[in-house]
Amino acid sequence: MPRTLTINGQEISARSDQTILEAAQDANIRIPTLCHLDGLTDVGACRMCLVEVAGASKLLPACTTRVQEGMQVQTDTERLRAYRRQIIELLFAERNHICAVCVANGHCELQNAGIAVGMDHVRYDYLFPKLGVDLSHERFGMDHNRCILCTRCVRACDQLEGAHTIDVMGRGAHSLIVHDMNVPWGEATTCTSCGKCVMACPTGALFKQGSTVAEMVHDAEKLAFLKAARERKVWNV
Amino acid sequence: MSADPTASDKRYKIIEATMRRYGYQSHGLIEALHSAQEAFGYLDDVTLWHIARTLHLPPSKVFGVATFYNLFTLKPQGAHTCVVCLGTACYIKGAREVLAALEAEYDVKAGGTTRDNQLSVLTARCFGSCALAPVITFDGETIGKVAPATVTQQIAQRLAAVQQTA
Amino acid sequence: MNLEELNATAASERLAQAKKRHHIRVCVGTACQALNSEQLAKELQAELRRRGQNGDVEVKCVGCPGLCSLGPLVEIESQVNGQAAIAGTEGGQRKSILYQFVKPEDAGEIVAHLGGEPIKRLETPLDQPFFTRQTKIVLEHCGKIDPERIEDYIAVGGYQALMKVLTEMTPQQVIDAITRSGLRGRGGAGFPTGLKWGTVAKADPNAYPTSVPVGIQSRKFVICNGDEGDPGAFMDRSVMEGDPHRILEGMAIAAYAVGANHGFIYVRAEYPLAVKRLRTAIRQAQRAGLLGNNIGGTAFSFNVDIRLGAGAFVCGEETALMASIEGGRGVPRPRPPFPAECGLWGCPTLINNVETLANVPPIIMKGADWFASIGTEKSKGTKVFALTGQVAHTGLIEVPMGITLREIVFDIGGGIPGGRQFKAVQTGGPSGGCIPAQFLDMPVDYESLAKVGSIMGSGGMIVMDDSTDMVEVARFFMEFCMDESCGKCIPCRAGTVQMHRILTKIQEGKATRRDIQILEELCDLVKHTSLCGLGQSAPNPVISTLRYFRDEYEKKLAADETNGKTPQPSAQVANPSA
Amino acid sequence: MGKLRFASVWMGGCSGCHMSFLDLDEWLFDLAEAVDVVYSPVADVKTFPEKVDVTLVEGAIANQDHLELIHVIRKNSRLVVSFGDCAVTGNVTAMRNLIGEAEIVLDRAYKDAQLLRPQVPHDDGIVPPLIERVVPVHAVIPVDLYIPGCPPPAKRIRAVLQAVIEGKSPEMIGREMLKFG
Repeated sequence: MPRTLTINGQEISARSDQTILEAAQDANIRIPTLCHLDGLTDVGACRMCLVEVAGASKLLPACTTRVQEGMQVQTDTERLRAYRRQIIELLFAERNHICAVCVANGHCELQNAGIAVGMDHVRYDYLFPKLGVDLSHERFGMDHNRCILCTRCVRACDQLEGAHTIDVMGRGAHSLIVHDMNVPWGEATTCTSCGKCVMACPTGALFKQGSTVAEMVHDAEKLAFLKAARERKVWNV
Repeated sequence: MSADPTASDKRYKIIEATMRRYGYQSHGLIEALHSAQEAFGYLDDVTLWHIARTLHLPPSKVFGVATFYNLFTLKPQGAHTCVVCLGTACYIKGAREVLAALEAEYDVKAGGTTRDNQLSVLTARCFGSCALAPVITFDGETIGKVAPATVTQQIAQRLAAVQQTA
Repeated sequence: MNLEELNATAASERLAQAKKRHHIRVCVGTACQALNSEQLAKELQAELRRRGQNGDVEVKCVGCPGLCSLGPLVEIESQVNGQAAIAGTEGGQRKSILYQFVKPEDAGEIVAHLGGEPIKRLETPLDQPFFTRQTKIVLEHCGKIDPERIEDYIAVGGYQALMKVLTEMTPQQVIDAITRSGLRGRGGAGFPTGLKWGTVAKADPNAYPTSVPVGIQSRKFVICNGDEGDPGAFMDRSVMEGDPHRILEGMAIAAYAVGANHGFIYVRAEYPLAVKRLRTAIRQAQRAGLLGNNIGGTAFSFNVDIRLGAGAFVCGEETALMASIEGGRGVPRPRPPFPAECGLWGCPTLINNVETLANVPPIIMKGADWFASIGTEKSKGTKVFALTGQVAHTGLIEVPMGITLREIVFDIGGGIPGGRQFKAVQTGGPSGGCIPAQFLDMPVDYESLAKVGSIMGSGGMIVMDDSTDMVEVARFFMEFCMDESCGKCIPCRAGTVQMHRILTKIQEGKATRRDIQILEELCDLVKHTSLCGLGQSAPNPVISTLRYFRDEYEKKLAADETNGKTPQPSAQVANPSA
Repeated sequence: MGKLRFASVWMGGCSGCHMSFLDLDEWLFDLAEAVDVVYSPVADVKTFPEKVDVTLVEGAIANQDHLELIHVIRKNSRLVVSFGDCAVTGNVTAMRNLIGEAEIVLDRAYKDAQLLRPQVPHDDGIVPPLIERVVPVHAVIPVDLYIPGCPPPAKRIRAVLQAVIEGKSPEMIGREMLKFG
């Protein structure tokens, strides 16, 4: 059953099993995201895709909220823009995101999000946590300074590769991406070295060994391609 | 394989029994961790790997769960533990000063263990014994209405008593 | 056990109790137990044996009678004029006395005075406002019955409501009764309980993909949320410790109403006594055929498991709690879909708080209209509060909705000790707010509390006197939320850290007006964009203290404000190296 | 209308932002028509003057000298512009914060990393005392405009200065104006 709804006043139709985000994408309406990645399940964690829905008392994440008949959605109000900028600023202050010396400079979703929300500076105190860089894997590296804990790597490893080498340890501000039982990545026995986590990473946190500043280009679209190929035998080349 | 401690150490049988009760399914993970912590006092790599293997779970998931919850600890604790409640009622009745007194007396930070491994000083969110605020526990025994000036003496007495019987 | 057997058990238990001339009830709740009350009970029993009075007198270990600050408490109920005294039931004339601060060495004196004049040194009046101003529904048996004996519960009418429901009512009639009673969730948000039950009852168990573990025969679930994490709250603990069968009965009725055959009680591991008593209660109920297959000889089956928390406040949130029961990290997920449609293992799931479920049996027995006659128009029944802080009588109280804060603090609580002045009362724990003196005459109900910027919450009520630093209170709760944030969503994970940082700066005298502005913006962000209730309510203590005690914040700001904006070096640069 | 009094300062940074400024090439002639350069690393002026209209601050606040100067700058300038990533975020200059506080950083630089005669130069007038943590300019004083970039491209600098000269607010939107790094 198709559903009719409006996004930013524009009338669109969508399938009943689609999320607001999917419906918007089909209608070429851009809603900002960070933890969403085509091909992975959604977790609604980054809150960048929050939208206003008429009649709803709370803001709703577009990535996990299904469309409904007659829904009136606003994706780009002044209030939402202000919240999105605050969220991006919080991320930049939380860990050590130093674009100038980052492997992903110029190819980074966080950096792009900063531009999109109009961030010219960060109002919050930089926290400068002491975090490590794991270069023990022969092909890949992990720099926790650049990690935004979006868990795209966790989901790619679990849902597409099936190894579940990666998970999150601790909680709150002390959360950290770990391999197996927090061993150096090169010693993680469950890792197949497939590199899907690196493809999934939105920032410079996961990279190919040997990449230097601005050289790391992620290949996030590959994951949606793989999912379609594996699950539906459809090769979207 | 003879060096595998999980084969020889009887305490693994307790964890095994818990896992069996849940049909070795993943929803028994937290209960298994509780059993393991009770049996060993903390969760080490060998135990966590053993649980992961037995429940057929990814090691990273087991580790993620074990580090999410405050009650699980990956470090061995001291022979005795003193837990200071930092719940609201205790807090506004001076729990922070009580903690500071203990930290100073035993030269540890909250969450740490004395150098002789005799005493761990920990904090908790609320024992629900707010009427006795401020409250601490020593090896599970609740001690209510403590004061910074006298708390160290109360702990010292109990430490001496348990060490004597040991 | 069917209805007849249940009645027979109740009758014989009552008869046995009626034969006793005196009932001595010793509180063995967590607080009194910490003060050696179990030893006291043993001494009393020994003393009675020594005197050969043990056939005549019953010593009962009971749950919390409420007045924890005077504990250990001992209540003695005696026959008058030879008439039968039956614990907790009507009929028979009896006289009660209450002893406070009782020590094990007082046992001999207490036994010697049985039937005679009370011991003046220990006696505390039972007609003091602390007791007379309360209305006990949830706590009616707490402090009266032995929580470790199912017969005691049955003797006071226990499991009658379950039998009534199973034999006389359809599930829809049960839901209608709960709806008509006006009962609302006691865990904090106050969602109408009947509506929740109705949604789960109607939900299709096949609407979402499910993954129920092998060995669990149910496609809908009932969860009792006993993860009472608010610091300063111990209502649920007292009910679980003092009247565990009441919770099981409430769960079974809920399960019958929504069509569930399996339930879980999620209890904090910090409550070992509650866990022990619930385990005992489940075992007893199973043995009595009041849990398990074909309950009371009907077609209804219902099993209950206990799951222990492991120290994570966020697990009080429904979806995080379910993730924890499933064996995972206690991380919440976005709603919708709501647990009522897609909950535990993808199945429709009813989650109610301990106190909510404990209200169910009396509503069934005494009727929805009776319950709806108590309280205010929109908040029905009673509420249990843990009254703590700078107040003379601390402990557990149950009051009708609509009572004023003044009555709670000054009549029941006995006012502020030490000649100090009342400043504020904090309700709702880390999710709530501080209510200043100007609202002392406001009725306590869901809407009124929300209107002044706090919430009912689970029932923690912390009284603060004029020595309390309100910025420190806000900082304390923010530190709590920061430490307890699961870390999944950015506003809560990173926002609470920044808010805590600013509050700390204010306390250190290093903050400026600009910092307060940023703090207020963060409050707005975290409140409206966080994924779950923990984050959404984390700013409340800051917002409410800024609203009512803003002067305390401003007094602490750094004095020098050149350029009218933000001239002060931040905390980071305030300490140049030599 | 008189010329704007223009200043630029070099704090905890690599001078790359000033290099990029020099990349304005011929437009510098246009700039010279519109402003008087009253203080700059490329001009020999000893003390920061009064009544400055616009000051570009390159670099983060890293030592006692910066800390003292930045307050003078604020007091004497109508517009203070954080010029480049170090001024705006702390950037590479602030990476020393990851090692620890001032003394630990000095030990790392002057002792651990030295083979010959390792010693920390604490004598007066040799090295300005470091402050414990490097911070962006706006952590110390209010800042009016931010020009991100490491270094900010010349076009971006020009767009901002052009607007300032014309008495307008520069439009800080889009990749051309806002990309860090």
